Order: sequence, then structure tokens, then C-alpha cells
Amino acid sequence: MIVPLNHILLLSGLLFSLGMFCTLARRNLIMMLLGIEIMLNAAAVAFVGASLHWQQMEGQAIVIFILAVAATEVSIGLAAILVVYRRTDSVDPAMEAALWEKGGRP
Amino acid sequence: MSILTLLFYAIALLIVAATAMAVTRRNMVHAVLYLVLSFFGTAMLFYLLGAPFLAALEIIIYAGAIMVLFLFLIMMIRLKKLPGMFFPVGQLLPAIFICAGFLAVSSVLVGGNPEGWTPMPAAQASPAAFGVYLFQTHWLAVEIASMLLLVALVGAYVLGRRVRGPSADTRKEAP
Amino acid sequence: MQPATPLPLSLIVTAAALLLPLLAFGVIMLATRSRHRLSAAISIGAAGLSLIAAVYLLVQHWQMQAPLVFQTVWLVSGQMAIPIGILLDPLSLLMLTVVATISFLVQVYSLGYMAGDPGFGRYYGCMSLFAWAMLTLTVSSSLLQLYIFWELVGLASYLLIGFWFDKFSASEAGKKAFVMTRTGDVAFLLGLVLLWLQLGTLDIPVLTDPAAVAAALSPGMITLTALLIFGGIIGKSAQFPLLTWLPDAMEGPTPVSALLHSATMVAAGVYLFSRLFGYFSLSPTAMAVCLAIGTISMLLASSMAMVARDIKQVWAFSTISQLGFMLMGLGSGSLFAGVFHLTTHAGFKALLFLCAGVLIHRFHTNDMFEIGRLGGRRLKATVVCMIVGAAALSGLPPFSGFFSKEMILGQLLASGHPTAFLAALLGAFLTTYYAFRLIFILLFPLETDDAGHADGHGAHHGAWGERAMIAVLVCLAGVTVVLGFFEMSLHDFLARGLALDEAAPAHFTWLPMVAGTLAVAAVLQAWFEFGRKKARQIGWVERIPILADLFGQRWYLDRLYRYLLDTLVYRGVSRLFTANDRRVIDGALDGLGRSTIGLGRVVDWVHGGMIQYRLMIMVAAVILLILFIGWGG
Amino acid sequence: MAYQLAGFPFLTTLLLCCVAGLLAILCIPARHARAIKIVSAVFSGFTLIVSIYLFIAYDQQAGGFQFVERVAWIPALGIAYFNGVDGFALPMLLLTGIVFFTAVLTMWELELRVKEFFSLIFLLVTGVFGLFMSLDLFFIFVWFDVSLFPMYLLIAIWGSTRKEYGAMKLTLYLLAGSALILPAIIYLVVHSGSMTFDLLALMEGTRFTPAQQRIAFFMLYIGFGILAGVFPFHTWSPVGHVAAPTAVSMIHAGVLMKIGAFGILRVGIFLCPDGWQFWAPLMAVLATCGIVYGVFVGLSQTDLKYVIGYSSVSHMGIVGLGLSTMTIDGLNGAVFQMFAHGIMTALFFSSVGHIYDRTHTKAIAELGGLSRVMPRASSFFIIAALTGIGVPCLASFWGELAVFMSCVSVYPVAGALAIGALAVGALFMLRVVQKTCYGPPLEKFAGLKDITAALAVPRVILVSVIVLFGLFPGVLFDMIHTATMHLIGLR
Repeated sequence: MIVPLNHILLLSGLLFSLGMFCTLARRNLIMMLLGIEIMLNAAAVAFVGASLHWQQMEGQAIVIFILAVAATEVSIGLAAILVVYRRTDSVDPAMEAALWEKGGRP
Repeated sequence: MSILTLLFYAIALLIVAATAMAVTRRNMVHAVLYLVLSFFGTAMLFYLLGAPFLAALEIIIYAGAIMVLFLFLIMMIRLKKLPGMFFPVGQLLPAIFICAGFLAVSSVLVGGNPEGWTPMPAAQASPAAFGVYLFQTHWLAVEIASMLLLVALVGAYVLGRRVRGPSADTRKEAP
Repeated sequence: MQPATPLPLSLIVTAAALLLPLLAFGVIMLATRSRHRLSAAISIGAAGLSLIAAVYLLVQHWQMQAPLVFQTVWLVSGQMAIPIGILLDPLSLLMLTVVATISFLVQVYSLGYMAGDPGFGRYYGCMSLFAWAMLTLTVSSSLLQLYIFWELVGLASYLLIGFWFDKFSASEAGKKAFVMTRTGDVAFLLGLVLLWLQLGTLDIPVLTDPAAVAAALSPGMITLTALLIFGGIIGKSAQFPLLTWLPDAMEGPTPVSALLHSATMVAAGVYLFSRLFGYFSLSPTAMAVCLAIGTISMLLASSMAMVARDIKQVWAFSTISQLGFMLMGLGSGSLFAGVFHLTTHAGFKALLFLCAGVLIHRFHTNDMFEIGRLGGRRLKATVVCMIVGAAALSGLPPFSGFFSKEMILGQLLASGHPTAFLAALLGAFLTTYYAFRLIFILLFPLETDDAGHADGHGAHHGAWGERAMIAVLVCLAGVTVVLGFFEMSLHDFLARGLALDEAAPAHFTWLPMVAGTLAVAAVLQAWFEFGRKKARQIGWVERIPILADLFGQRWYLDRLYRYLLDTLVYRGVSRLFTANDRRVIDGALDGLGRSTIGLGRVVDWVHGGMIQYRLMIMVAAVILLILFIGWGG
Repeated sequence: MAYQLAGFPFLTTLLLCCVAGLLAILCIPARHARAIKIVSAVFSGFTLIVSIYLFIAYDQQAGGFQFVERVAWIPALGIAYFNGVDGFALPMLLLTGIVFFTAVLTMWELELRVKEFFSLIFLLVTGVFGLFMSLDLFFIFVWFDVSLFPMYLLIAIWGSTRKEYGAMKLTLYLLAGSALILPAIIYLVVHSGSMTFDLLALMEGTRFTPAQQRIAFFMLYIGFGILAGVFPFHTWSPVGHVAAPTAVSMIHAGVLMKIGAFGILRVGIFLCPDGWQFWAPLMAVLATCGIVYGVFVGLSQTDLKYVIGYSSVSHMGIVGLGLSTMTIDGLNGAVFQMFAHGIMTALFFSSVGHIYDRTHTKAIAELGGLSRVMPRASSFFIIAALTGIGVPCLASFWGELAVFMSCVSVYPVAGALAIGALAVGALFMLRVVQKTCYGPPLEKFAGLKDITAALAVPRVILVSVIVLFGLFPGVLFDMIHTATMHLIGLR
């Protein structure tokens, strides 16, 4: 006997909200991406827990795909951040907005 | 309370603490390192929850590949100055509010599920069994995921290429 | 139209009398406006034929017992049928003749007066329009038709007052006249519609039949409609509260003032009252109101006339005052007294105006002192005619005004209105005073200017025009002298056809004496102040500054109306509504438009704003969705 | 309702005249401006002739809908190309023909984008004609929108003062109106029980419940009422009139506003008599507000076209008042007033347009003494003003009289107020006449030419129509009466 599923889910929720906080509050594109990673990870935790709960391997299979998506997202995201950085000398998301409003496309 | 339960709580504490530290670090290298710690914890958790293969992948991909990628980027861009305000209030407060709201909603929802309160037995899916299952049931999705990774590879290359065309210059002049 | 009617000839003659001026109007306005002589010839020809027709009808129907009605329908729509027709009875015949006569004479007179004016053709066109409308008004068989032509007469008046539209004051006066009479007409139309709703018909013979009316209407309704219709009379005849347009209307050419604004058009109000006399007499309240309004107007206008310097203004005030006098006669219950005074007044007032016109034409000024100084008295024929007219106006025997005024006075006394009688005596006194004030100022100027200059002037206008003017004056003076002696025969004529139940006009043997004495006293006072050698030509009114000011400013009525119009209409309601339109209605809608754009901005910000705010909204939306699915759905 | 199909499709011919004119204009190269104008005049003249023929050939004894044409278009939805005219539609067709023809002639001196201008005008008028003759709800709606959308371009391209604003405001308002009309039509069709857009079938075959009628009538009243300048929704009309070029103002105020009133009559009152009865007091109140409000606001305007715009609001209020009385006289008067006002306001706008073309100003304060400089042009203006005042023997008097007479019997207070507005109306019209035409001739206008013979033709036509129907109103009243009797008899 380990723990009830709900404890795992609560842990997952806590992680998710931390990641969300990171994404929403940090004025830094890299940290935002990091927050997204945390959230994806939290989802993975929940899936693994659910997989144990129902004794099904579907959950674990999903985690594989989550990993794939995370890898994809990070590689593209970091490349995009790099582009942004080269053009604006900054990784501040607010700078992006400022550019948008002036009609330029970052 | 079995040893496994205790172990779970200890790991959970580790993960949450490490993640919280990572989220709040001003120095991004520190943040990434804390996050690596958190991912190690997650890997342990996966092992505990009966997914040894996933635990291995977690360490290899998340803690290894992805975080290293982050470190590369952080080192590449060499920020001259860190963004002015660490946590702008106008952004911090709504973010906290939303996160707290999410937490509240999710815990209420989770807590409202009565059958989730029974402790689960320990079990394990061996990597071999998992691999067989994955490739029997989800082979198409795996293929698609691999295609996705390929696309990501190409995309990252295209984006990251240093463009020395007129477009980059005009872009700078335009605003 | 029943085929058996034995009188198609009367119909044809009347129709011809009515339609000829219309034809003349159309031809002049469309074709011959720029050819002055031809236009004048057409117009005068039409007026002359109308006059002949009118006289023929009068003679033909002198012995008529019952009114003749020809009626056909102009317009039918559901319950509403607008008839057009001709009602020939002594009253309309008399008025028809009066209008046709004055109209013809004035048009002839205008040959001289308007000679050389660039708008000569247009002038005659408008005169024909007026003649058509006024003649048709007099013989209207239904009240609605009367109203229609009443409005058309107003239109002609507007066009003629503003004839010299280059002058601001003229166009302003035209506008004022139209709007003020229109104000009265609003009440008139309302009364008319109410009456139509109650009775279902507006035929004048029905309306004047007391039995039919009393059966269909409650007394309150009769009073209400009578008062509303009386509103129209007030407007058209320039009676008390709406009297200020008439003096301003003197901006028009003098023949126009003579024809429209003294003899005929303004008398249309009085004519309408006598037309509906049977109806009005059903309501004692309306009669009392009529008497009161007539008295007030008469006294007010006389007081104003005492200080006026403008020769036409004096006669304009006098017109208001005399119209009030007629209404007093009618209001006291005697149809004949009012109508007779209407007839005599038309003659002598036209005469007075036309005389004034000769002077104005010659000396190019309206100021009586100035005319006197320039030698107005040298125009002997004119001055004699003017004295005749003034004597008639003052009620000096044996001129026509004496008979009619004396009859009204007698009627007032006989019907038991002593206050009104005294007021009428006072009015008569004042009338004589101001009439002779004018005469004496003309005759005995304080200083005289070079007279030769006056004689040599005006000769280039062509002698035939001048002669036509003098001829007209003499004609009218002749009428003024003799008309008074036809009192009894006119009374018989009217009484026969209209079945008047009043007895022969009351005669008080002492009344002519009193009235005559009063008139002589007034003449003497005028002589004392203006005529005698050492007179300083300052009237007693002018010695009392308050009165002079009050009278000179026309009792401040004009100022009051101007003030009310400015504050209430222009600066009040109009500006309020405009502001409402701009700010509230338009503002609300523009605000709606702006807020739509603002909403678009908000949505745009959500889409194009900083990435993290977008994320926040997205997340918040997801949370809400979860809530919805968790509990709501 | 029984009707006979027409032997010869006159109504379609009328529409085809417009369409053919449109196509002909499109075929002429833009540089031949004169040819375009001649072709426009010829084809608009054809429409006028056809509409006059229809007016004369209509059998008043028989009444009802005549010249009916019917071709099923989408049978599954019950949509048909279904045309027919009655005593309400014919005066409107005649009005459109007259105003269209004169408007084309009025623009004889246009030089800017002649081809586009006339083709858009033809498109606009096609929609107007279509709407007046259509008996199919779907087509009514389509024609409604066809006649609206060229307005935007016409005002925005050829307009003057604040033209983009005016065009945008007008378009938004009218589209808001059509956004109410379409749901109302669909609501009615859906609740009819049978899938048909056929107006006559809906009128005959189905009885909507009073509640349904109230809802539908209200939507139709507001929707069409916006176009008719009903009181709180009138502000587009002065702004639009001011911005529009002369011919568009003429068509707009002369015909388009009538579409609104006609729509209320044709769709609202025909299909929802109970709703009409229910909302009639509201209509009377709004109409009276419009009458009184229009004259007072007009008093303090400084722009000539604004003044006329507000007089239109006031006069259309009289139409609304007539419709609200629910009596024969009221309806007759309302439709007559629609006709008379259309002609009058077309004359008004063409005169003002001419004044503007010559003097290049519409500000009342800058004008004056025009009667000396341009006697003929200002006579037309004065005649229009006198018609607006309601002088007898000019057309609009009869409509007003009929409306007032019926109104006092139904709503005495509203009637009294409306009659009272006459005096203010006189003040407001005469004030404008005095300020523009009278007074000493101004030096800056000294060299201006009077109206040329070619430009005088349309004005003369309009004046003669005004006088003709002023002296013989019965011609029109009898025609309208056939339809009114039928409508009232149906209730």
C-alpha cells in the first residue's frame, strides 16, 4: 500500500500551479518555458499515478507522448527565444508586446 | 503507514521544495539546477509508482537533455542585465490569484472523488511489458511522435539559423 | 348639381368672377412676368371683369330671399369629404362686391404707384392671386373651403408684404405676419376639425342653423369650438394678443396695405365672424369674449396711433382699432352693425391709405411731419380726399363712417353693455383725435421747405399713372360720401336674405348729437394742439413721458413677443431639443459606436497584448470551464 | 386574396428598365460622360413612363393586387418571385419614377466618376422599385438591402460635409434596422405553420396570435421605422442628407424614407393588424414627438441641408401619425403625405443642391439675397418651402389635413400638438427662406448665373407635380382609397 490516488493528484496539482505561476509571473521567456516544463511534468505525475490506480498502462504510455511533446516544445521554444533575443536583445515578454503595438512583427 | 508511504511523502516534499526554489530564483542557472533536482525527485516518484522505464526516461530526457538545452541557451544569450523588476506587482498578484484559484478548484475536485481515498497497492510495469504494450497498442502514435520530433528538429534548425538577409535589418529599422 | 336648377347663369358668372383672377395669376407668373404692361393689363382686366360679375350678381339677387348654394366635391376620402362650392347670400354678395371693387380700384391705382418697379409683373401676379383667394373665400360654401382660401390669402399677404424683399424689414414683416396669423389659424383648424368630428359636416348653412347645431353639440363644445375659431379671427384681423404684425405689414407697397391690410384681407376675420354669426350667438361666452377682445384691441390700437409719426402706421393702428370696433358691434349681437361698418370701413380706409400712398409716392418718406414740411398740402385733390376719409373715420356726418359707428354705439347701448359703450365712445374720441392730428400736421407744418422741388418731382412717372391714382381717390371719396345713405336699403337686403331676426337697428335720437359733439371736441383738441398758429405740435400724450413711451413702444407687446420667442423658442425649446439631439440621442449612439470600438480594443488587447496577460486570461478561462464542468454541467 | 396574373409583365419590365440601364451604363467607357448621362436619362425616363402607365392602367373599380407576376424560385422554402401592386404601391412607384428621373437630370453637371455614380444610382433604384412591387417577404428583405448598400458608396465618394461619418452612420443605422426586420420576417414565417414567404398567403391563410403579432409588429415597426426617421432613431437622416450629393439626397429623402413607412404598412400592418392596434398609441406618441421635435430642432440649425433634413423628420412624423390612427382617412392621408413629401423634399434638395453648386456654401449665415441673383432658382426653393409649410393647393396640404382630421378624432392631444407644430413649422421654413433668398444681394454672389434651362427641367417637373396634386388631390386619394378600403375591410 503506498498512498491514495488523491494524494498524488494533489501533488500534481501543486506542481502544476507552481509551473503556472512561473509561466504567468516571471518576466522572462526562458523562465516561462521552464514553467511549461514544470506543468507538463505535473501532468506526467498525475498520469503515472492514475496508471497505478487503475492498473492500466495507458497512463504510462501517455507520459511517453508527454515527454515527446515536451522535448519538441522546448527545442522549438528555445530556438524561438533565441530569434527573439537576437532581434530585441532581450527576453522580456513585455518587449514583444511593445513591438506588436508598433506594428512590427517580432 | 508503510515505508513506501513515508518515502512518497519525502519525495513529494523534495519535489515541491525544489520546484518552488526553481520558480523563485533570480539567477536562471540556479533555477535550472533546482529543477534538475526536482526532476530527479520525479523520477524517483515514478519508480515508486511502478514505472521504472519512465523513471529512466525522466532522468535521461528531462533532467538530462532538456535541462542541458536550457543551460546552453542561458549561456548563449549572456544577458547584459537581468529584467528590471523581478516580480512586477501587476503581474504577480493576478498570477498568484489565478494559481491559488486553480489549486483550490483542483483540490476540491480531487477531494470530492471518494474512491480516490483508498490507498493503492504497489505494482510495477516492467520495461519489457511496457514496451510490448506501447508498440502493440500505440504504435501509430509513437510514429507520429517521432515525426513530431523530426519536425521539431528541422524547425529548431530553421529558427536558430542566423539570418543575414535584408529582412533582419529592415526589421530593426522599421519601428 | 341638380339639373333642374334654374340658376346656372349665377353659377357661371360667379365661377367666372372667381377663376379669372386665378387665370391671370397663372398666365402672369408663367408667361408674362417680365412684360410689365401686359401683366398689368391682364390682371386689371380680370379684376374688372370680376367686378362687373360681382355687381351683376348683386343687382340680380338684390331681392333674394334664400341663399343659393352650389356645391360639388373636391376630395373624398373615407369619411372625409372636402366640398368646394359657392354660397350666395346677401352677406357674401356684399363682401364679394366690396372685395372686387376695392381690388379693382387698387390695381388701377397701382399702375401709377408701382410704375417703374422691377417687380411690376410679379406684383400684379400676386395681386391676382390675392383677388382669386379672397373672392373665393367670400363665397365659400363650407368652412373647410373657407379655411383653405384663408390660408391662401395669408400666402398672398406674405408675398406682398415681402414684395421688396431686398429690405430686411420687409421680409421680416412678411414672415412675422405669416407666422402670427398662422398661430391663430392653428386654433382655427383645431376648432374646425373638432366641429367636423361633432357635426360631420362643415357646410356654412348647416353651421348657422341654430337648431341643427344645438341638437348635435353640447353647449360646452359649442363654446370651445367657437373660441378656437375665434382664435383664427384674432390672428387674421390682428386683434388683441396677435395685433403686432399689422403695423409691421406696412412694409409692403402702399396699395397692398390699402387692399390687404385694411380693407379686405384683415376684414376676413370679421367676415368669418359674421359668416358664422348664427353659430357664435349660440355661445354667450364666445360673444362676451369677442366683445372684450374687440374693446381691448380698439383702445390699445387707438392709443398707439396717437403717437405714431409714420403716416401708414397711423392708419394701420386705426385699422386694428376699427376692426375691434366691428367685433364689438358683432359681439354685442348685431350682425348688421358689424357688417355695415365693415363695408364703410373698407371704403374709407382704402381711401386713406391710397391718399397716404400718393403722398409717400411723391415725397419718398413715411414721416408725416416730413411730408408736411415738404409741402404735402399742395396736392390739393389728395388732401381733400384725405380729409373726407378722415372725417368718415371720425364719424363726422354726413360721411359713411358716421352712420355705421353710430349704429354700433347704439347697438352697444341697446344690448346692455354700458362699459363697452363708454369704451367705444372713448375710442371714437381718440380716433377722431389722431385722425385730425395727422391732417393738421399735414396741413399746417411748423416750417415749410422749398415747395417747387416737390412739384417738379414725380412728373417723369408719367401723367397717366398719376391721373389714374387721383381718379381712384375721387371714386373712393365719392363712395365714402354716399355709402352712408344706403344704410336702410343694405339692411333690408341683408335682412331679407339672412332672415335676421333683429329689428331695425336701434336708434337713440340723442346719440348722433353726443357722438357728433364728441367728434367735434376731438377735432378741436387736435386743432388746439396741432392746427392753430402757435401750436407746438406736441400732443398731450407726448407731454406725459410714460404714456408716450408706452404707446410708442406699442405697449411693449412686440418686445414681449420678441423676448418670448427668443428665450422660449430659440434659446429655450429649440436649443434644448438641439442639444438633446446632439448630445443625448446622437451622443448615445456615437457612444455606442465608440464603446463598440473600445470593446474591440479590449479584445484586441487580449489578443495582441503581452503574452503573459493572454496566458492569464486563458488559464482563468480554463479554470472557469473546469468549474462549469465540475458543478454546472 | 384573389388576384389575376398579368398578361404582360409590366412590373418586371419596370425592373428590367433599371437593370438594362445599369448594364448599358456599365458598357459605356467612362470617358463618354455625356453619353452616360443621356443613357441614364433615357432609361430613367422609361421607368417614369412605365410607372405612369401602371398608375393609369390600374383598374380602380376592381381594386386589389393587379399586374401580378409569380414565378416560384425556391419552392422548398416557399420563396417566389412574386410581384403585384395595389393602391398603396402605385403612388410609390410613381413617386420613385418621378424622383428618379428628376434626380438623374439634376446631376447633369456632375463630373466626378460619372459612370460609377449613375450605375450605383440605378442599382439603388432597382432595389426601391423591387421593394415597392414585391409581395414576397424574402424579396422584400432582399430589395431592402439592395437599396441600402449603394448609399454608403454614393455618400462616401460623392458627398460633402463629413461624408465618411454621415455614410457610416447611415449605413449602420439602416443595417441595424434590417437586423430587426429579418428576424421578424423569419419569426412570422416560422410561426405561420406553412413554409411560405408569400405575403398574401400569410395574410389570408394564417392568423397569428395577438402575442406573436405584437412581437413581430414591434420589430418591424422599429426596423422599418429607422428608415422612416421615426423619432428617436432619426439622427441618421439629417446627417446623411447633409453628407449626400444632391441626387442622392433627393432619392434618399424622397424615396428611401418612404420605403420605411411603406414597409411598416406592407409588412407590419398587413400581416399583424392586432400588433398594429396594440402599438398604435406608441406610434402616435413617437410620431408626435417627431413632428414637434423636428420643427424645433430645425429652427436652430445653421446648415441649409440640416434644416431640410429636420423638416423631413417632422413630415415623416405626420406619415407615422396617419398610420397610427387606424382610420381610413388617416391611412389615406399618410400615403398621400408620403407621396407629397417625396416630391416636395426632392424639390427642396435639388434647389439646395443648386444653391450649393453655385455658391459653394450651405451655411445659412453666409447666404442671402439669392432672389435677386438667381430668381428662378430661388423661386423653386420658395415653392418647396411653401409646400413644406402646408399651403393649400400645394400637394402636402391634403395629406396633412387628412391626417390631422383623423388624428384629432383618435388622439386629440397628439392632433392638437401636431397642428400646433404647423405654426412653428411656418416660422422655421420662412426663416430659412428669408435668410437665404431675401435681403439685399450679396456682393460675393454678384456674378452667379441663374439656373440653366437644362437644370430647370427637373425642378419644373417637380413643381408641376406638386401643383397638379395640390389642385386635384382626388386622383391620388381615389387610388390610395382602393387599397385602404381593402385593408380596413380586412380587419
